Amino acid sequence: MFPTPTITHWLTLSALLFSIGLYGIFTRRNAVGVLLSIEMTLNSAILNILIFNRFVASDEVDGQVLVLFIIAAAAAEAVVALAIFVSFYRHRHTLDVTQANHICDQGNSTS
Amino acid sequence: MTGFLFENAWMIPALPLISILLIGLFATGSNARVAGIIGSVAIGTAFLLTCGLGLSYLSSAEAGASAVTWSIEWLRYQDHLVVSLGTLIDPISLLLLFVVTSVSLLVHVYSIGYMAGDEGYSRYFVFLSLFTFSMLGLVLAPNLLQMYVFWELVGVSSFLLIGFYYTLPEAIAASKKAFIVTRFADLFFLAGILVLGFFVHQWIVDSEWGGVTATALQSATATQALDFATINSEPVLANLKAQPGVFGLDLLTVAMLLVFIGAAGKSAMFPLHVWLPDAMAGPTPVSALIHAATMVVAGVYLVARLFPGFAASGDALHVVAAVGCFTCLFAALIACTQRDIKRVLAFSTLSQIGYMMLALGVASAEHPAGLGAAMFHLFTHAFFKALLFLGAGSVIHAVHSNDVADMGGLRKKMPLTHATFLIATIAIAGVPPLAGFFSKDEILGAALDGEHHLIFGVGLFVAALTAFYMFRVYILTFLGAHKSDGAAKAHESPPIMTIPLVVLGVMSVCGGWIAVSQFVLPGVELHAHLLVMGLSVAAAVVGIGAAFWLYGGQTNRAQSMADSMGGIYRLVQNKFYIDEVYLLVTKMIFRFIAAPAAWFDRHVVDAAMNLSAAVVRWFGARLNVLQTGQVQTYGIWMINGTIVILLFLWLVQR
Amino acid sequence: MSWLSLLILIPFATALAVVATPDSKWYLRRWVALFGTGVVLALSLVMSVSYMQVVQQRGGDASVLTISQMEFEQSIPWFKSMGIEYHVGVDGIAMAMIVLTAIIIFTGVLASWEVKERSREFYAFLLVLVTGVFGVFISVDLFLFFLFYEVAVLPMYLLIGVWGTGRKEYSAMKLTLMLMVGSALVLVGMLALYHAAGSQTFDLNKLAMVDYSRDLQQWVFPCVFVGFGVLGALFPFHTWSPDGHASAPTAVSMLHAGVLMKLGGYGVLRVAVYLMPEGAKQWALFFLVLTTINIVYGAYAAIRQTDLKYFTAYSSVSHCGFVLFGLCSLNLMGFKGAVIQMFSHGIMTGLFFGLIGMVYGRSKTRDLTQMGGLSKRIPWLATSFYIAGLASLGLPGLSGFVAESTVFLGGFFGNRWVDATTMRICTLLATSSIVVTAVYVLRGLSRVFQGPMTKPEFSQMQDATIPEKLCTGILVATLAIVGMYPPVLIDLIEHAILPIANRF
Amino acid sequence: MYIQPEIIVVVTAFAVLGMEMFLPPRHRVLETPVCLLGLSTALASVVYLMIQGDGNFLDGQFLFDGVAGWFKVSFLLAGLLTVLLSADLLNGRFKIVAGQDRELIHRGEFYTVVLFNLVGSMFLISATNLINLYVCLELATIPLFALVAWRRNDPLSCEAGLKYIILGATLSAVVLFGLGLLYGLSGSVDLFTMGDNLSFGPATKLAIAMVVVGVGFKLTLVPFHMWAADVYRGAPLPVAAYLSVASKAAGLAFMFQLFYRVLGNVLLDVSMAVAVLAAVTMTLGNLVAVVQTNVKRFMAFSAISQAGYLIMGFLAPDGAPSMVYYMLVYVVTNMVVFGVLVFYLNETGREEIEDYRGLSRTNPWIALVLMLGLFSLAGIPPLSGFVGKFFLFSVASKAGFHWLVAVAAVNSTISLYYYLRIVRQMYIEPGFENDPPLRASVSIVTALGVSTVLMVVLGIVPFFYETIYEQTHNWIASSH
Repeated sequence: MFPTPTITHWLTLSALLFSIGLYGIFTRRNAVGVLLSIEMTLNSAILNILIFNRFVASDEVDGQVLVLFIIAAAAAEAVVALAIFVSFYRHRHTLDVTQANHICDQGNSTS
Repeated sequence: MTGFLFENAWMIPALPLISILLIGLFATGSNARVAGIIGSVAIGTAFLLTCGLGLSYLSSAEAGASAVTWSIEWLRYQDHLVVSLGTLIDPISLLLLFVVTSVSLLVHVYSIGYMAGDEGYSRYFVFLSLFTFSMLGLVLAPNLLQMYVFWELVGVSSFLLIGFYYTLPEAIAASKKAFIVTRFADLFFLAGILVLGFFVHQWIVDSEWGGVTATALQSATATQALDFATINSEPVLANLKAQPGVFGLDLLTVAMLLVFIGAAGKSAMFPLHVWLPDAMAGPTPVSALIHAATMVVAGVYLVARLFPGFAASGDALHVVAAVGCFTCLFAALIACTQRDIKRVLAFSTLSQIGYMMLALGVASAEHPAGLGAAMFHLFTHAFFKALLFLGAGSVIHAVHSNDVADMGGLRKKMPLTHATFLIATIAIAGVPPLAGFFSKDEILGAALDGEHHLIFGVGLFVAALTAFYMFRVYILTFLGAHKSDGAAKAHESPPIMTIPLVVLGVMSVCGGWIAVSQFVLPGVELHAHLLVMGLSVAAAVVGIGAAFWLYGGQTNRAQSMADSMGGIYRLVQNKFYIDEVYLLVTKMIFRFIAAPAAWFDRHVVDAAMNLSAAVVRWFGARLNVLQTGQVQTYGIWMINGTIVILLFLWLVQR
Repeated sequence: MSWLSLLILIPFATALAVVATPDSKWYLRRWVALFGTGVVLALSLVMSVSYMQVVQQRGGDASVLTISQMEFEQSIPWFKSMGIEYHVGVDGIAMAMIVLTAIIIFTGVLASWEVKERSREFYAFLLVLVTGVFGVFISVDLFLFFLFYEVAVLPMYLLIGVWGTGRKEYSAMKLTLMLMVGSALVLVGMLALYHAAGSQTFDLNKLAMVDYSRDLQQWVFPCVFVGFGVLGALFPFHTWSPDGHASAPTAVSMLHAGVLMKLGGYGVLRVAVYLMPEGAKQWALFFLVLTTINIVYGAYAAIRQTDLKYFTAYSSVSHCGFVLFGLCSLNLMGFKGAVIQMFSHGIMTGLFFGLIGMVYGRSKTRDLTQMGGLSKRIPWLATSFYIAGLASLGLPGLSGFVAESTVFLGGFFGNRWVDATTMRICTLLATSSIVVTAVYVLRGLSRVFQGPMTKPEFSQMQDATIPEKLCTGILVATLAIVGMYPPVLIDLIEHAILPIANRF
Repeated sequence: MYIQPEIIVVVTAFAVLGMEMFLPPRHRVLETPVCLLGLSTALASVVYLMIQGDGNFLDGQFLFDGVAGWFKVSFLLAGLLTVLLSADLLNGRFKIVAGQDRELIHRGEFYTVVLFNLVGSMFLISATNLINLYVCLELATIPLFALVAWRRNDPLSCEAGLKYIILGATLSAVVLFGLGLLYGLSGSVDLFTMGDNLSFGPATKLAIAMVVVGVGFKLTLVPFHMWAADVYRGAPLPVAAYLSVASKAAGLAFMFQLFYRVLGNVLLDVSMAVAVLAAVTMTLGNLVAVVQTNVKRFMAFSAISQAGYLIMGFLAPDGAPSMVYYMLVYVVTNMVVFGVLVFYLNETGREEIEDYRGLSRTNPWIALVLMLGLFSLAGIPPLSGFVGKFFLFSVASKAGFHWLVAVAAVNSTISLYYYLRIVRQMYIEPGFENDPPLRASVSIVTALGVSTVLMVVLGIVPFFYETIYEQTHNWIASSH
């Protein structure tokens, strides 16, 4: 029924995913939402690499290995992020990233 | 021209220089009295040396010979432009040497008495020695730049001496005025030096003269552009004459006119004369030495030095004649109306220097008689004018006032002063056989010979005026009744002051009998003009008569005559308001150039610098606002940055 | 080791010695500083004499050289890959400047004899500054030159900022920043030259052997000229000078106006004019006009000043204009005049600022309108002041005349690349400043020293102390010696100027 | 074994962690010397390896060469100095200063995280394939998030951590996307092979743009710099110090890998973009720094402008030695300045610029050191900052970017303006009344002493630059 997806289709998908992720990062006010969007962009990148592994360098598994590492790193990143979110929440009782502007209130003067 | 004295002529100016050091070292504090003695001895020695030099010149050298007897390299600009300090010995420098050393000696001696007890006693003698040194250096200069160097130095010593009484505002103002006005003139002198330096140098390099001398730096003895010998040489003058200058004048004329403006400044020719009357604020002996006998005639000397140049130019000489003629008339008119005895003498000086300039102006390469006449008048004038000033100083010393209205009847109180003053007055009035008669007569003769009838007429008229105003002063000062307490209590000055008067009196009588013109211009024959003699004696008599008629008796003829002249009298009395014009110009310069410049600097240039700092801060503050603290905004900036970089990479090729 | 290195080592070691003095003995520091600078002064004089001998022994005809001949050279590779060397050497110009610096710092220490407040830092910074100045003058390597140049500029900030008066922070900052912008321009130019010459060497004389393309010189020359010109008070970049001088303490003003401003002229001569004759030819007219403005405008602006230091600062602007003017003449006399003027102005303005400091210390005011009749109480200072003033208005017999007349002749003689008429008009305009100078100098001096005494407390003044007499005496004597017998200086510098002049 | 410095650091990290776990609290103070010892040993072994010469490990997966060595020296120096600077805070000596809780907690863990981060950076420059490179980049980044938010009782610290991690993670995704593209375009993960296969096509440009974001983030290039001010302001000061040097050095290491190995062929094609980026970065950093009042923010912008100077080295092929050298210089110089800031904040709790008034009286030596540090940052001779900048400018000039040299030099002047503001406070302004003389602790004195001496020596002794020059040239020759 469907034509076999070519590299272009896959890349388009990945680009869409990336854009959606970025959009989410810049519009979500909740930090966790932002984190989710970041994961989405990461996933688009992962997808990208897999696509290239499949279509460009299919005789090697380098891309897949790289992806595994990325997943691990992303997990670590998420852990640290969540920890920071928790401690941020303890101070502010909110996870609204737009509220994270106290530093500038204090230090941003134009003498 | 060899001999110990010639080769060591530098000692003459060096002596006063040594005296400065000695006074500075020894005449301090309570020893100040020594200063006068040191100064007098030094200048006395210099006078003796000068006499010796003159005698050996007369005996050994050919008449009219000229040579640089000693020189050292002083300022090396470049090849053919190496300035030496040296001593140029020729008739006119010897003449001036004699005048300067003799008058200076007498003034030194006179000053010992005149300045006694003044708190600046040793300072005075330092300045006086400085002046003498500078003047002697000027006289001996073998090149234009040395002339300029000492020219400036006499200017500054004049400045120092005019402002000697430094707590008096008018003395300060006068000293500044003198310096600045002469400096303004010197600017043109300097410009003239630049012009001559460049074009003469050019000529030397282009001509075969350049090839003869060494190319390297050791060319002090080679042909130098600023030497009088070079400038006055015929090929150089012809070359300069052939080149175009500015305003349609040839280069030679331009250069000579520039130099003449310098000369006019120092000699206080119209319209640069304004400083001289005010300069009388200095001590009177200073006026006698600097502002009557020596420094003010430096201009005449300079023109005489460059006479071949002026003569070759022609036009420049006409300007000299015109300026001299006008000044001599103009100053004589003003002199008739002044009440300050020193000012009358000052204007008289102006007038007499005008006479000398006039004499130079009427001379020419073919008929140089005027040159001799000018030098002759310079010579005689130095003595009788110095005498007049010293006499006036003696009077002022006694009366403690400068105003002739405060004097009168001093003939009895101060017999010696009176006698010498009278001699000088007669001499300047041109009554034979005193000095002034001969020199003035020669000038008038030269004017007539040169077919300058208008100048001759003016000269004659001024001769009459001179006799008139001098006798006016004489009468008001010495004859009649005492007009003030000061005059009543006056008494004769001490011998230390009167002896110089007597010496000068002798010179004023006998000076005219010396054939100065023949000495200066050997070989130029002079014929006596009986007509001129007669006319000039007549003019003197008319002048003297008028003076006695107006001021002799107890009449108010003078007053009524002045009243009848009305505005013209006031115009003349106020010196034609030239000073006010100068004041206006000065104020304009202050207000419309200096003040705007200072304002511009602070409020435009500096403000521009401050503005650049402000712009930096402004941008910093604006950009700082971008730091909103919104993490998502930061992210958007970053993504936009990525896109910009991408576009940049796509669109901009290196 | 070359003797020259001592010129930077001794001041630096003295600075360290000053730092090491115990807290309680502040008076020790001035003796240490005086000793150190005295040694430097003696050394510089000895070296200039031996320089003359070396040059004479070497002989040869300097009139055919186009590359400067350095003496007392020493060269140690430094950053080899860049071709940077510790390369020192002097020619006559540098030697003259070294003597100038040594005289000024020695008298500067004498003039700051009474500095008690934080004297350790004061003398240390002063000596570091001088280290930099000496460094510039002995550098043959352009990198080294630039390095010392900046070392010389920066301590000024603190010296003015801490020990200054008035709006000192503002002045110090303005001064530092403007000079640094200047050095930024120099940096751009010097790197461009370095790479154009093949990125092999910073040796000035090797760089001078390269023919740079016309296009390169066309833009590098103005960069370097303006860059150094800022320090040489080139209009319109001179405005740091009045404020800076007005705020600086005495010794710093002396050093700054006396020596540091000379670095500007020296840099223009050594780097811009020497390395880029083509650029100089193209830009001579432009800068000639600018420097003429400098001279005339500075003089007129000085007339209106009422603060003695502003007055002298504007006069410095005018006089430093002569230096740059001479350099723009592009002929032997112009260069010679510029160098003489550097020396002469250095001594003269050092004397001026030293005296202003001394008078200010007594009168507690620098306002001309407040002062009057001081010469009665302080004849020594008054006399020295008058001599400085007369030197400044170019009186023959003092060094100013030697310099100015040479510059004027240089300007009037002109060169082949600038229209002669323009050149001469500029020269005459510049010459006219001697009258204006006379006006403001006499006006200022008579205000301060003549006339009736304006304040009763002035009658309590004491005349110069012995250090002050020594300080002014040395400076006055230098002015007079050079003025009365110019060959002293001219013989020293002439051989060094010929190679530069021969490039044109 | 060429991996031995990294092994030493890792072992030290675990040792410290173990001590934290098993030692009683009063003995945990020993962690600091252990940590210092480990880092010093690692440094020594790097130096030893550098003397030994180049080599590789794991079949060329790990390369040790001159450039890598110098980078590792920079990282380890930064780590050492950070450990020294944070010692006082970790000791609890300044628990409460000026009413604020200043203490850093969990000494062992703090060290461990720092050390892991260091290891990441050290591997980064030795990596030869994309997988290694990416993992090391993450390792050189993620611990920093934790460090910034370390002072969990401090709301600002947490906020800074939040911002840092959101932006950092986003950017790492973007970089990854770009790296993926490069992988796809070249079909290899080996950096050298990638470099050989790449051409300067449109997709490559997109990839470069995306990768540059990552570099820009770490190096704080404009416009990827915006986190810096807030994060520096919120983070504990020793961490900010570490961030300003180690993170930047890691960014540079990444950029070296990328630009010289992967993009070596197209380096000249992007030079205009680099020049503009450099110009914008230094100008903006300086302009904004001018108006700052808080020293931390001030140093953030100062660091931004320094990054602008730094990347000028990419303009010409032989600019690498200048950059490596400047990196080293920058590490020690910035540590000098941060060292004094840490000291002053610890002692007085003051962190506004105008609070520095009178420092020259309360502690003249510290004031002198800070002044020298600031002058070195401003590029005033004869300090190493001047020499370093000079070499960078020379690179730009050689590449023909004279306008950039002018911009950079003028920027140096502007930077001098704001550095002098601090000097002015220290030396010119009257101090606080009754401020007692301040005494510095041994660790601070050691840190300042070492870094100051290095700061001076690096500029005067030509050995360092000459060695870097030689080794970097070999490296560039081998990386193509």
